[in-house]
Amino acid sequence: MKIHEYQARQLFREYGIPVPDDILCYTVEEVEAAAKKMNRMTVVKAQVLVGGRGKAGGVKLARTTEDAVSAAKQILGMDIKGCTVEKVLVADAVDIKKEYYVGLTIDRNTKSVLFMASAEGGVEIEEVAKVNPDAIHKIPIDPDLGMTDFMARKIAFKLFSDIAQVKQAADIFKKLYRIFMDTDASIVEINPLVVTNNDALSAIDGKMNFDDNALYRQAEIEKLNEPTEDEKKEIAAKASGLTYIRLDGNIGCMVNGAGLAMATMDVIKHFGGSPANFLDIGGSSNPQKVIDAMNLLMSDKNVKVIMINIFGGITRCDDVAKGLVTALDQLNVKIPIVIRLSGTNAEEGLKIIKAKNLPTVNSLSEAAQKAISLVN
Amino acid sequence: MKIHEYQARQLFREYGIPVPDDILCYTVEEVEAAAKKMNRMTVVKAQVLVGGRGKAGGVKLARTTEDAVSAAKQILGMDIKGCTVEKVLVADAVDIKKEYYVGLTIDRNTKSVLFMASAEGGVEIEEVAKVNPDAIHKIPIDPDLGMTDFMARKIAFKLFSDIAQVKQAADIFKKLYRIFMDTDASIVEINPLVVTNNDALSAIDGKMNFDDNALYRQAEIEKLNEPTEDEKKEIAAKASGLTYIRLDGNIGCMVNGAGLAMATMDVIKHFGGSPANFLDIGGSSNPQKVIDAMNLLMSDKNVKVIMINIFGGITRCDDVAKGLVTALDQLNVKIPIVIRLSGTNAEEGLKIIKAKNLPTVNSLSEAAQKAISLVN
Amino acid sequence: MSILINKNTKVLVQGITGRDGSFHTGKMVDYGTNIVAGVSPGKAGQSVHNVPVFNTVADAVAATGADTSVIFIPAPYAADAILEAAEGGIKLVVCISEGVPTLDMVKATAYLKKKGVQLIGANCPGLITPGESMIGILPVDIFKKGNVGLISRSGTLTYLMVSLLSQYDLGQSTCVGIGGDPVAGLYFQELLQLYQDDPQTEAIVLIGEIGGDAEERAAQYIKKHVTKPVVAFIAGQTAPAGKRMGHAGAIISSGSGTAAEKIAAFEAVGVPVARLPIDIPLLIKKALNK
Amino acid sequence: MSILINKNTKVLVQGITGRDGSFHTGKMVDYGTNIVAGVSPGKAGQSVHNVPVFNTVADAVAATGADTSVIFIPAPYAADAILEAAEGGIKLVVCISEGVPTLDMVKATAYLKKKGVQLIGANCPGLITPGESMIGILPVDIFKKGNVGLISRSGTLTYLMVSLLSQYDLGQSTCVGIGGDPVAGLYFQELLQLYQDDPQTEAIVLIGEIGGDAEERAAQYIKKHVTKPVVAFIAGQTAPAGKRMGHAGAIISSGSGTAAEKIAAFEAVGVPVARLPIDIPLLIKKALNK
Repeated sequence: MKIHEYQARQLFREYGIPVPDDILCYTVEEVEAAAKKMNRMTVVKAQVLVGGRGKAGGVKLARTTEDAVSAAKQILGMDIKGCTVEKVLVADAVDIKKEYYVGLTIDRNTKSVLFMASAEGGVEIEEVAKVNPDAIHKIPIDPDLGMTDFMARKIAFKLFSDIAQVKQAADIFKKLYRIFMDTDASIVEINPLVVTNNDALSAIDGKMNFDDNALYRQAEIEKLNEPTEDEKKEIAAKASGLTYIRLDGNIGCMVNGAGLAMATMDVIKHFGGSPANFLDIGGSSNPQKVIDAMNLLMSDKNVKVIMINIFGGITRCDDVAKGLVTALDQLNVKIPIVIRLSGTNAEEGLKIIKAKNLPTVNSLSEAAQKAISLVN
Repeated sequence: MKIHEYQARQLFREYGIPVPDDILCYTVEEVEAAAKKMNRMTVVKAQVLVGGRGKAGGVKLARTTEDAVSAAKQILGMDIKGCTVEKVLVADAVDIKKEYYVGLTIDRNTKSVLFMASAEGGVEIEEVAKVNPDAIHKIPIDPDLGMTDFMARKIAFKLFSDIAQVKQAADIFKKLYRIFMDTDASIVEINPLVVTNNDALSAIDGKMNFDDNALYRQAEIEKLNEPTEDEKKEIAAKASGLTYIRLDGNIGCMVNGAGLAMATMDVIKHFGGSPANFLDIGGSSNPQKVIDAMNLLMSDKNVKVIMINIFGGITRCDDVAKGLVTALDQLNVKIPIVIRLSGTNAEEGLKIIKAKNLPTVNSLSEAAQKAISLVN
Repeated sequence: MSILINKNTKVLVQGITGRDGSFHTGKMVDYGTNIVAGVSPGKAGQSVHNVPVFNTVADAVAATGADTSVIFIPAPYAADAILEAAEGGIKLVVCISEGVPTLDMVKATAYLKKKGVQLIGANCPGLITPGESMIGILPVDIFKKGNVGLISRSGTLTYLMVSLLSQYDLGQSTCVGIGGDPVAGLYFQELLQLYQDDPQTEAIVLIGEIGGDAEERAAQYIKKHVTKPVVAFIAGQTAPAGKRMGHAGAIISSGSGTAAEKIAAFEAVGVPVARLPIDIPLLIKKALNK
Repeated sequence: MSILINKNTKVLVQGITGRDGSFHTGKMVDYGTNIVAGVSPGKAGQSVHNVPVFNTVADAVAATGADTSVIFIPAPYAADAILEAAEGGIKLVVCISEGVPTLDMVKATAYLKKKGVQLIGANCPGLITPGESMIGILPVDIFKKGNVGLISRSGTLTYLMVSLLSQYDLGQSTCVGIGGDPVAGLYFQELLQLYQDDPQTEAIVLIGEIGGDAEERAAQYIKKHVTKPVVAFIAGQTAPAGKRMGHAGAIISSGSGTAAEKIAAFEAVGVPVARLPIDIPLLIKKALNK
C-alpha cells in the first residue's frame, strides 16, 4: 500500500521530523486561500501515487498568490502516468543550501532493514544507483539493536561534517527508523532532505509504502489508503481470495499460483500475444472463486479471449473443472475460452470440461497460441 | 527504589493485569468509608516497604465494615521491622481456589531478565527456593526476542493445564514483562497470582523494585518514591555524591570505594566493634564532599568515634588530607577520629594530617582496633 | 542421498489440529513421511492421523526427538511458531503459512541465525525427497526419484516443471520450494551448495522470478562454486514495474530485479535459461547428454 | 605472558575529550600503554595527549587498527558506546563508566556475545599487565610485575590488596577489576580460565563480595578446572540484607549471596579465604612455599 506525500509529511511531523508547513487543497480557490494564508514563497505539488510528477510538470514554484493560482490551474486535473491529479499540496518553499537522500527499505540479502543515505539528493535515487552506486551508503540495521544512537551518528557523519547537523540528522534517522518499524513500512524515503539557508535540516518530500501482509495490525495506516480505480478492483479481488493486477493486453488469464500466473503471461508474450491481467486464484477450487474471477475478467472491456491455466496440485483438477462448469452455467460468457488443465486428476477434469463442449488444450504453449489466434 | 503494594497494583492495572478493586486509606475513618463503599469481604493490608508484614499481623481479613475498622485500628500506626504503618489498603477479598507465584528479576549468570514461576504461591518464595527449589521454574528471557507469545504460553503450561487459564496467564506474563522493561524494574512479583472461584486469574499482591541507575529516564516511576526517614538521608547523601547506608553500630566510617567500605566494616566487626554506617565518598577529594560526609556521620547520635579509611589511587592522599583538614577546620567535631591513609602520596598526606595533630594509624587492622578502643 | 530431508527425518507439525494442518498431515503420513508429533496448545493427549499432539514444541521434541518442523499456522502467529520451533530444539523449520509480515520474518531469521537453525519459507510449498519424505503441501504424484535437484521461488510453476521433468524421465533427488517472500530462509546460494555437495544430484534446476537480486547472486555463486550443470527459468518476464505479482517479493523496484537482468546474469556465467517451461527438461537432457 | 592485554595491545579511548577521558588518557600514555586513537563525535582531527581523535569507532579502527577500547562516557550513553565499539571491530571493551542502567547492559552483553567481543565492566577500574599496559583508572604505582593473577569485583579494595601483595614482593601478571554491577562482562569463571592457561601466572587472588552467586560458581569451577593455587577474600561479611552497598550488584536477596555462603563455598573446595586483607599476601606466600 502506498500513501501520498502529504500523508507521509504528516506522519513525519507526528514523529518530530522537521517538515515545512503545508496545506492540502482540492480546488483552485483553496490554493488561493492557502497561498494567501502562508504569505511567502510556496511550492504547489500534485498529490499522486506515481513517481515522476516533477518531470510531468506536477510541481511548480510560486512566488506570489497569483503564481500559486496559476500553478494550481495547470496542475489540478492534469494526467500523470494515468492518474488524474485531484489534489495539490501548497507547501512552504524553504531556501535550500544542499539536498540529500535518505531511505529505508527491506534488504533481502541481509534479511534486515536497510538504511540508505546519499549526498546526491533531490534526483531520482534509481538514477544515482545506476550512474554512481558508490554515492549511496547502504547500512543494514541489526534487528536486535534497532537504530542505535551510534549508528545514526555514524550514518550522519557520512553525509555531514558539522556536528550540529550530524546531531540533527542522527535524530531524524532514528525517528525515521521508528516510523518504519512502527508502521510495518516497506519503503520510507525523504528525498530530498535539505539543509536550509539557516543550516537547519528539513524533509521537503516524503514517500512511504507499507507491507500489505501487516495491514491487519496497522489500522491507522490502512485508513490512509486512497486507492486508484484499478487498485480498488485489486482490493475487491483480494477480498474474494484473488490476486488481480490489470494490464494493457487483451487475453484474460486465470491461473492458480503466482509463479505459474507470471509464467503464463510470459508464454503468451513469447508467442506474440498480450495478457490483459495477472490473476492468481490461489489454491482453492471453490466455485464461487471461479465465478468471481470470471466476472473480474469480463469487467475488463479489453479482454477478447479468456485463457484458463490450472495445475492441479493439492487442488485436484476435477474439483476445479466442476467449479468452472458451475461458474460458466451461471454466467453469460460471450467471448471464447481456452482451458488447460494438468497435474493431479487432470484426466478426470478434462472429461468434465469436454462434456460441456468447452475447448481444452494439452500444453501451456498450445494454450497461448490458441488464445492468440482467437483474439484476431 | 521500592514502591508500595498499592502502587504496584495500580501499575498492573494500567497494563491490563487483573487486580481486585482497592481503596488506599490513611485513617480509620477512611477505612470505614472504604469498607462501606466496597460492601463485601475485604482485606486490610498495611502498606510498608518491608517484607513479612503478614507474619507481623499487618494483613487482616474483614467480613464486615466493623471488622475492617477494628483491623485498621490495629494496623495503622503499628511498627513493622522499624517502619510505622501510615496507610492501609482496603482490598476486595476474592475467593481463592489456588495460589501461584510469578516474578521477574535480573539473572547475573545468563545476563538476562529471568522469569520465575511456581505453583507454590502465597508463601515466601525464598522459603520455596530453599525447601523445594525444583518447584520454581526459572526461564531466562532472550533480550533480542522479549517475552514472545510462545514463551509466555510455555511458562503458563508449567502452572496450568486448562487452556483458558493458560491463555489468561500467558497474557499476564507478557504484560508483566512489558512492565519490567518499560519501567527499568529490577524485581517485579505477583505473589500470589490466584485462580478465583470462578476460574479467573487475579493478582492479589504485587511487589516492584527499580534500577536506581535508570531512574533518570523514569520520571513517572521516580514520582512514586516514598522514602523512609533513613532512605531520605541516603538520597540526600547520594545528591552530594556519597553512598550512605545507616546501620546499628557506633563507629562512623568514611571510606573511598564500595568494596573497601565493606571490607572496613568487616574488619571492625572482626575485632569486635560495630559499624554505624556504610559510607562511600567515591573518588573525589573535594573538601565539600568530606564536609558533607562528616556532617552525615555526626547527625547519627549513635556514632561515638569516626574512622576514616582512604586508599589513594588516582585520588592522591595529599589531596584527600587537605580536604579533610579544611573540613575539620569548618566543623566542630567533638568525638574522636581515627585516620588511615595509604596508597598514592600517603606519606605527604600523613604529614598534613599530623601537622594538625590528628591521630593516624598505619594499617586497617590497627585503625579498627583503635576505633573500638575509643568507643569504650 | 538427498539434501535436507530423508526417510529418517523426524517431523513435527505445528498447527496440526487446524484445517490445513490436519489435512496435509494426512497427505504427508500417506506419503510415508516420518511424522512423529504435532503441536496445538491445549490439545495435548489428542492425536491426528495417529500422530500424538503436544501443547508446546519443547514437549514434543522432548517426547519424540523431532528434528524438523512444518508450520501450518495463520500468518499473524507464524513467526512466533518459527521462534518456538527454534527455541524448542528443532533444526530445520519449514513454514508454509502465507502472508507473514516482513518485519516478523526479519526478527525470526535473525534469531534462527543465532541459534544455527535452518528455515525454508515462509509462503512456500515445502520440500520433498521423492520416495522418502515430503514436508509441506506438494502434490506427491508428480515427483519421481532421480538425480535432478530443483530450487524454486514458486509453487504451481514448480509443479509444472516437475511434471515436465518426470514426463521426460528425469527424476529428482530433492525439490525445494523456497517461497516468494522478500525475507525468507534458505535461498538459492545455500541450496546450490547443498546440491553441489550431494552425490545423488547430477544436475540442478533453478526457478527464479522477478524482484530482488537473488538470481544475480546465484549466478555469481554458480560461477565460483558449482561444477554441476544448472539450468534456469525466470518467471515474470512481462510483469510491469512496481506491481506486486502475488508474491510479496515479486515487485520490481529501483530499476533492478527484472527478468531480463536475471536472464542476462545467468547466461553470462553459462547457465542456459529456458524461455518456455517445456525447454527445461530438454536443457537438462542436453546437459546430462541423455 | 599475561592475560587479555600486553604491550602490543592497541587501545582506543571512547570519550577521550571529556574530563575523565582526557585525564586518564594522560595517565595511560604516561604508563606506556599503547594508546593509538580516541573517539569524540565532531572532534575528528583534534588530538589529546598526542593521540589522534576520530568521529566514530569505525573511523578510528580503520585508521589505527585499534583492537581494544576503554570507555569514559556518561552512564546514559555508555551502553551505546559499548555497542559502537563491538560493531566497529573492537575485540576487547573496557567500560569504566559507573551507573549504567542494567537493562542497557542486558542488551549490550547479548550483542557482544553474538559478535564474539569481550567486555570488562561496566563500573570497573580496568585492568593492568604491570610494566606493559594499563587500561582504565588504576593507580599504576602500586603494581609490580610478577606471577600473581588478580580478579576483583571492587576498586579501592583491590588497590589495598595489590599494595599489600607488592609490599610482600608478590608481583602481578595481570590484575583485572571486573566491576560491581549485576550484569557485567567477563567474570570470575572466564578469567580463572585465562589465568589457568597463562604460563606467567603461578597463583590467583580472587576478591569477591556479597550479592549473586558468582563466587559460588567460581568455587565450583576452581574445583573442576583450576590446578593453580587460588586464595580469596569476600567483602561485605557484615552487610545487612536487602541493602545496596554502593555496588548495584552487592545486594543480598532471596536468601543467597551472603558472605558466609561464599566463604563456605570456597573453603569447601580448598580455597583459603582471608578474614583480613593482610592475610592475602600471607596465604599466597604459603601457597607458593615462599
